[in-house]
Amino acid sequence: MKFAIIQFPGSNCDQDCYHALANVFGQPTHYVWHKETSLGDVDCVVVPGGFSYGDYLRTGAIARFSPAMKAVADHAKAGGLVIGICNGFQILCEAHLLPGALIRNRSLKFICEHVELRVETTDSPFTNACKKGQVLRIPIAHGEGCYFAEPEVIEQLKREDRVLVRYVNNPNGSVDNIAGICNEGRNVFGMMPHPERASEKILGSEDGKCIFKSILRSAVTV
Amino acid sequence: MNITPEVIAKHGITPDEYERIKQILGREPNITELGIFSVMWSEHCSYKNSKPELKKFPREADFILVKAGEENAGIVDVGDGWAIAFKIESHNHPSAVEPFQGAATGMGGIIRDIFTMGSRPLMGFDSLRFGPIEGDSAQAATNRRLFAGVVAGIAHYGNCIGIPTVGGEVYFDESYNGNPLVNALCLGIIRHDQIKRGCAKGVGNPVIYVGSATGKDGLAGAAFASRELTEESHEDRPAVQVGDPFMEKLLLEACLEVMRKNGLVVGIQDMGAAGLTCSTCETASRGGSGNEIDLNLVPKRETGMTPYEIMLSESQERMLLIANKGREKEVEEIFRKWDLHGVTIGKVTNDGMMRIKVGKEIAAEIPAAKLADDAPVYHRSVEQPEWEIRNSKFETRSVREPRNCQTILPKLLASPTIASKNWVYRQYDHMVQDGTAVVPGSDAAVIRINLKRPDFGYTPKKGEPTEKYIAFTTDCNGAYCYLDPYEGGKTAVAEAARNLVCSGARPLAVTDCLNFGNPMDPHIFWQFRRCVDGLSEGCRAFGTPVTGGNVSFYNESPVAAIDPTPTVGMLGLIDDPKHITTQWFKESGHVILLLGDIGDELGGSEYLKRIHGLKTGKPPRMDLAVAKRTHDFVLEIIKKRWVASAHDCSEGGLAVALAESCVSNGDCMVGARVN
Amino acid sequence: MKAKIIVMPKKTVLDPQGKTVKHALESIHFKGIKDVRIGKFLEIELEGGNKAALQKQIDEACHKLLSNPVIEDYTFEIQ
Amino acid sequence: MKAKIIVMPKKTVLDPQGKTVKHALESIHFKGIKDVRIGKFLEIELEGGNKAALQKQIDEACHKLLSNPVIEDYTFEIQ
Repeated sequence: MKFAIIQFPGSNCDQDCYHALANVFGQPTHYVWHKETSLGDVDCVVVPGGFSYGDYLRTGAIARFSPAMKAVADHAKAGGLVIGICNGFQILCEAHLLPGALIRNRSLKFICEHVELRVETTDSPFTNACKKGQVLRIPIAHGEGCYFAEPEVIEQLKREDRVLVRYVNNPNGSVDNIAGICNEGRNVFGMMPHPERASEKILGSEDGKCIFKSILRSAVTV
Repeated sequence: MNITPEVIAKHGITPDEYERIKQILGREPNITELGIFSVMWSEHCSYKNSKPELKKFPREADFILVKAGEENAGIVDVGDGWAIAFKIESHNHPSAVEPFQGAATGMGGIIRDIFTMGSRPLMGFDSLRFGPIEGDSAQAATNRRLFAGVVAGIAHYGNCIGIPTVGGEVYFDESYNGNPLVNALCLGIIRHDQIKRGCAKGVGNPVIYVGSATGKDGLAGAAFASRELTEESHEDRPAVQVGDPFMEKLLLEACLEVMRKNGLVVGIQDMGAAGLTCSTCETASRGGSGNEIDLNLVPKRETGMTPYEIMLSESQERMLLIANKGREKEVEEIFRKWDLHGVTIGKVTNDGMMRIKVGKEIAAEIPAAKLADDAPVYHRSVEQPEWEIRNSKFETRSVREPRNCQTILPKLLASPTIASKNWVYRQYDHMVQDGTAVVPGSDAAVIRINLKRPDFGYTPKKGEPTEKYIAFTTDCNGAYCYLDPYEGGKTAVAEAARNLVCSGARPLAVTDCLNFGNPMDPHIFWQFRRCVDGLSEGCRAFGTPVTGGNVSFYNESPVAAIDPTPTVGMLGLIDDPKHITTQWFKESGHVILLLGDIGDELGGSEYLKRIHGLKTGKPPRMDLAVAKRTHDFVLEIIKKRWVASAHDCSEGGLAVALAESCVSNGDCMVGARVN
Repeated sequence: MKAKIIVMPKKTVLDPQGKTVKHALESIHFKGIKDVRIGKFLEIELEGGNKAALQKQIDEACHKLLSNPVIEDYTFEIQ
Repeated sequence: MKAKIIVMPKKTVLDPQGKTVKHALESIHFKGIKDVRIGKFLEIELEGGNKAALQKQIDEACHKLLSNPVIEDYTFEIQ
């Protein structure tokens, strides 16, 4: 399965995603510089974590205007897989590929620690290798990770089973403990926690692997 | 502006130093030249008061590739063609004035010192000291504001640029009221053949200015750092620099990309304290050549800046790069990709002069070597302070032993110096770059370096290792150094070595940040000399040479000097990931061993201070030979896989060490029964 | 010509920063505070040109980039 | 009564956020921008009382808490 990782000025988890995909999972992976207009031959696009444009104005506010993001939107519209991690999730929301927004943590402080997530549904290309209700120990590292959306949007997400993962203990004030959601087409997924930081025993947890395994498994069925 | 004795004094230049300047120039200096001499000959840049003492440090070893004092950071070989660059530096005075930006720019400056050598930064560390933060006095409230601001500043800079801050230490003591210590460290990896030096060579080669435009930030920040922080220093406030970690991330990536293309870059130096002055002069003196730059070509953020202001500005995120003639276009192309502009502002000459022009007119012309290397050197007088003699006579046995120890341990564990620092490192992204094998909270941080990373600019060949493991720690007990600088110096090195060994690493090399009061005071210089003696002996005993670091004098609050605080940062190597050991007990039923005996050594202890309000007595004697044997023994039994956890006794002694071993990992809390 | 833009969080969106500042003000003996809300203030210096065109341009900038309609409202004036 | 407070970075202090947003506006085809500066806008709802007393109180709050005099300037009005 071919992966493309978008690089914005200020992204810093692009290397980690490359390591997880290329070294740990041995998948063909290439970078796409934010100024490029084509993603090349790709099945799944990764919009990585980091501080695109230094998080100035709003996290992800400026990155969404990069030429590469236009190509990501087209890829998504054509049914291709897109996963946004942390800053990537914020960029997908700013680009309206996902509903809602990520605002400042309730504690007003940056939080970096392992947290427990519960898989709410396995009906998605990003969680089909997990078990429903399975608890994953995956690290978060963000200052603006509190998910917000208007009540009717939250209802819609629940009704359409589009909340893929929730926090067991809410670290940042996210509405309805939401940690990750997908779009209507279920091919675009955004999550605040970092699965690429939990794909090797040496880093303290391997639970992040089941997200990547799900993506690989979805390639077989699609 | 004519140069009057008051103007000279205000620049911190003594009358005989002024005579020396006139001798070097063969004439009176103009105001720009005086400003240049004042920053280059400040303690911060020239080490004029500390140089004679620093010579005592062991600095030689076959695995040292770049020695202390040669370049921006020291570099040590770690095998298979790989090397580690690391250094610690202080940003104390700017942090006292504006904690957030002071700490943030401290982080930014030390990161530049690493990637200017061509090294890819892997991790950061912070060693902090504040006044007490408990209670509702005005001073406690100020200390809390400084503490919160400094931590937030380090988090902001490190998190944004994507360099994990994986460890450090925080102490609280009255002596740091009004003068917090912010020592920031950065460590990076590099191939032997990627090492770049800050030198200007090749007549006619273009001198290129890269990064942020120049503004009036931190004017004469360097000289400012060498003057005591007294009441009237508040009107220096506009001297604070503001950092832009996003710009530095672009600068980091662009500079590494330019340096990795062979034939493009001859030399490169970051613009740290004294900005354009230091970089222009030091690259010329190291290259045995001259530099000529035109200030009209320097990108400026404000109009109407005088040559004096441009040469002394401390605007952040700027580099000076010397490229090969004819290759400027390629250099500028790479910088444009990263939305930066590389502007040629001058060229290398062979007349040994640092010539600063404004269009046709010469604003300053100084022999570079003399400016960089011939700063005056002073041999300050020393006198043992009476408080050391008085305190050493104190009999700790005279202190009434508490009837019920049950209440003592919780009080010690609640002391901010001992208590968990989770509140601090939780704000740092300490996991980015997928390398943190042991997260903050144990004796030392352990980093797994994945050598296959494309951004290292080298692909390991068949049979070459694809991973390396390093450990790092920073340590210093200021109270010990206050009571007995010599023992305190030895202990700082021993404790760092101990922390590494407890993590399964063999100590390799040291960088140090020497925070002291006013060197003109013989009591303070006695403390400095004795601490350096102790540090040198410790480094010799553990075979860990000093590869570089920083001296910060004039750390004094309006009341008194700070406790002498020679912070030691020590690098260790772990030969096999199976040797990685953490400090918390793993399972019930394990046997607890205590290595080393317990002497009557309550002097300077956290117990005496916290429970009895006494900072006195003789601190523990450090027998370096016994310590070395103990460390070797611990490493050996770790290698035999007999050890489940290892922890050192430091502040709070055995009781606190046992408690920490039981509870410092939230996921595996156990108890312990000790006879 | 100068555009002054105010971007505030929507009423429905939680403003932890505003709440924290309210408590901080009360802790320094500042009485009679009913509510505190914190947003962004942007000042854009423009080359000049006819006001109506600038009005439209700034409005589009606010909508597209300077504010996030999901969580923020904006107002601006051009002098 | 409502206090409207504007806290801006000092002219001489680098405003990295303003610089980046200016660059972003230009990249989405906004012409004629000479400078962008970004600061905080605070709205404090007050119980009321005589304006002069409130004026003094708000000024003190701005100096002590709401702005960092080292790198920021503030202006306010009470309506």
